[in-house]
Amino acid sequence: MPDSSNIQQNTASVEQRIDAIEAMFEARGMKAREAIDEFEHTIEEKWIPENGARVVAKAWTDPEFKKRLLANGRAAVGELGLTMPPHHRHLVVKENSPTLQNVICCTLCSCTAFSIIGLPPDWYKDLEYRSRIVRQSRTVLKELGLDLPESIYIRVWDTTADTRYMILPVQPEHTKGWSEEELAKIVTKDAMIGVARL
Amino acid sequence: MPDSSNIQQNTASVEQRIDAIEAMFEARGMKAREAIDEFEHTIEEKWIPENGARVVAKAWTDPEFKKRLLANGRAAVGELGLTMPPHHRHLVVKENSPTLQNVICCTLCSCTAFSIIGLPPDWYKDLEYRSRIVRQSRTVLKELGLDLPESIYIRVWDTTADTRYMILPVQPEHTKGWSEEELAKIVTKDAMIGVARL
Amino acid sequence: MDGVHDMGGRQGFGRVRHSPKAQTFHEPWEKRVNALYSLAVRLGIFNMDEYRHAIERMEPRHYLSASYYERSLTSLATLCVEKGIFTREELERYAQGQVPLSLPIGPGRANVATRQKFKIGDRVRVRNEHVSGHVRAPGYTRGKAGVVVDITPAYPFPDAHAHGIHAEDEPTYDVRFNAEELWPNSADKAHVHVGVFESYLERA
Amino acid sequence: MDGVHDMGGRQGFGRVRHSPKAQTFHEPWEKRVNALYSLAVRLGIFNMDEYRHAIERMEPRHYLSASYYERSLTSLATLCVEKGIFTREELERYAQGQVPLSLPIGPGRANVATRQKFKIGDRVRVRNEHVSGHVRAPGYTRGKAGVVVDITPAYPFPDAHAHGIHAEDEPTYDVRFNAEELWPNSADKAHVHVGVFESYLERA
Repeated sequence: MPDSSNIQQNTASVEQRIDAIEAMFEARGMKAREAIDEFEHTIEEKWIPENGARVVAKAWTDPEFKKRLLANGRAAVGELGLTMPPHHRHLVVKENSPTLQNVICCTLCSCTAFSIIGLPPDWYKDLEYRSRIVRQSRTVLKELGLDLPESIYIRVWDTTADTRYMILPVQPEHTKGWSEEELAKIVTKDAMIGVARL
Repeated sequence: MPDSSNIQQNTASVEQRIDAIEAMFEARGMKAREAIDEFEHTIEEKWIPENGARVVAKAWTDPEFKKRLLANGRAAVGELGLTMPPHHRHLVVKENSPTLQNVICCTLCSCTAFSIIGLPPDWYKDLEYRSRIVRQSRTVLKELGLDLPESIYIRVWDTTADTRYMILPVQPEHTKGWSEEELAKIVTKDAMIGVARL
Repeated sequence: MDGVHDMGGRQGFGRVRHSPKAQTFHEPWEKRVNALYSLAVRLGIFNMDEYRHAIERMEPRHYLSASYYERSLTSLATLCVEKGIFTREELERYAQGQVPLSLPIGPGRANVATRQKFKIGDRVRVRNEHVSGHVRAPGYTRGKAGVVVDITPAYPFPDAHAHGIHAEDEPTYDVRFNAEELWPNSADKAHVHVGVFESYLERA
Repeated sequence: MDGVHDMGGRQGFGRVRHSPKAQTFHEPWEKRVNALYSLAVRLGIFNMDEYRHAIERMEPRHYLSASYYERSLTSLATLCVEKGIFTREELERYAQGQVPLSLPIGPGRANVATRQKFKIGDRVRVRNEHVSGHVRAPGYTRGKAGVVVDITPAYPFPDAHAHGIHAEDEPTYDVRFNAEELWPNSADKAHVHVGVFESYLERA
């Protein structure tokens, strides 16, 4: 009996397992199919990084909005019609500067402000990112293509409570004067996680 | 790509892997087959718990030997013709008493005095024993069938250097006066690891 | 608990598989897992702390070998069995095979009675304690000192909330640590900020 | 290194599979693995510290899912490739498939220049340090104080010996810790004794 014997030969596949749960939920009148359809609609239409991009673009062009956003993120994104689930009681927005790079992670699971910046990418939830970003921040950012000069200081935010975080990137010099709509197009999910600069 | 993607579909089986190493060793004149035959002979004939049982029986019946055993285990077992590999520079023997239970483990790998007490059993090398015995000693011993009264204190020896350990169990009252040969028959590997009393 | 899920600072992992076009989901079943555990939370079958702790309770080998969504799935299945929505037997009959579940839950704890309020600028230390149930202080902060730089609104205390114990709300403090103090001589220079519940902290 | 191999005190594992008639080997190939890594050590291809560290360098998911002898096998294969006995390509050709190897080795370190001698009865503390290479102080002893109860003969310093760095012999001290101090409020009462190399210790 090898160590790995806990994984049985006749284990149901992940598809069989979720099929079973879906069927049992349906049998109990818990409207599983409806919830799945609604979820698929929500992630395609509502929980999209374009939300966060709009927030960033507005903060770049409206100094008063930016002040409100940094003071109370949840209330400020509400001005743009964006909402968060009830258990995300607070949205904290951290602003990058020419000498500061903020980056977010969750070492214990993989929490994110998904209704604002979109659901997290696969790598964000991987054990590699969770284990290494807090301890080897500069090294990992470099591996991800963000080779920061020593003059840029790094702050890592390990978001282990239900407060959610997003990063406000530095506006690129050449985009000064662009419209909000044009600016929103250049804002990426990676930049709002803090693993890329624009 | 799931997290477990590092385990490839076309990975060679463990048998294929060791076949390959054996064949390449042979091709280089490294006498792999001979080493395997010799090893199989050694573990069946030489590295057997009967060695340690003889040591224990002698210590129970010869107080002067016991003194030498507790002072310098390696030299004392040498008196019985028992040897240890060169990198096992020292054998430490810890004596149990009516109020003390010693137990050995290796949390970092699974080192043992295998030439004296025999190669370690499967469970000794498992992650369960390695993780839990140092922190939940009394609980784990109970799960292994050794339900110690509170009056017996526990010492766990985490043998993370190349010094090797064995436990000298308490001689059962009813065996007083038995011959060394008879006594040796009741000494188990578990008792010399310290997870059983006799 | 000092489980394998407590990943921060653990060594031995390779490069992050990053691409600018990275996806969230790779297989259709993953979306169904996400949808149905969200549904279960909305229906009040379990809360997010119970959900996270049930992932942590996965057999450690299973935790590490499973994908993110298999972990979610295992938590969902485990909690539905534990809460009596269906039995393990029914689940396995429907699934036509064995379904690995998380290991049994142990005792939790209530909010720490001796907890104190802190203010921005206070120097604090994460208590040197080992909580066997659910806990949201990463292991790498244990016993380490930092500075309170912000205070965020109160949440239910997760150590209680994950175990069905009455959980009072308490603030989380945004505590700033130096990476070099967290991992002397073996970390990149940076500040690491962690949202730490009041019960986990003492004055440094 | 703070790897998954550092098991002492980690929670989440289930019961020990114990039986009085437990075997060492379950499959014939396991004996061949044991025989051939022992042969490689006798031939001077690698030493036991290199062997242990190559196991620790296994990809963490592979480490946890592999059996004991698959870990031995992976170390043997990795070191033979790293030492130039055969190439990975040749190995995989012979094996007719891919062979998972351990991740690359990082830098080691020499004996600590400032190490001190201790005597029986001295109160000592395991230095609060994080060594990224091979190290034989279990993580649970880091920063913890205990008492020297015995001194055992000198061995090559493993942090150097596993990395091909000149390793001076140094004593190991048998240090007695209280389980309740190692894991406050969450350990069974006991003494835990660890053989600690001199370089890992400072006066408490």
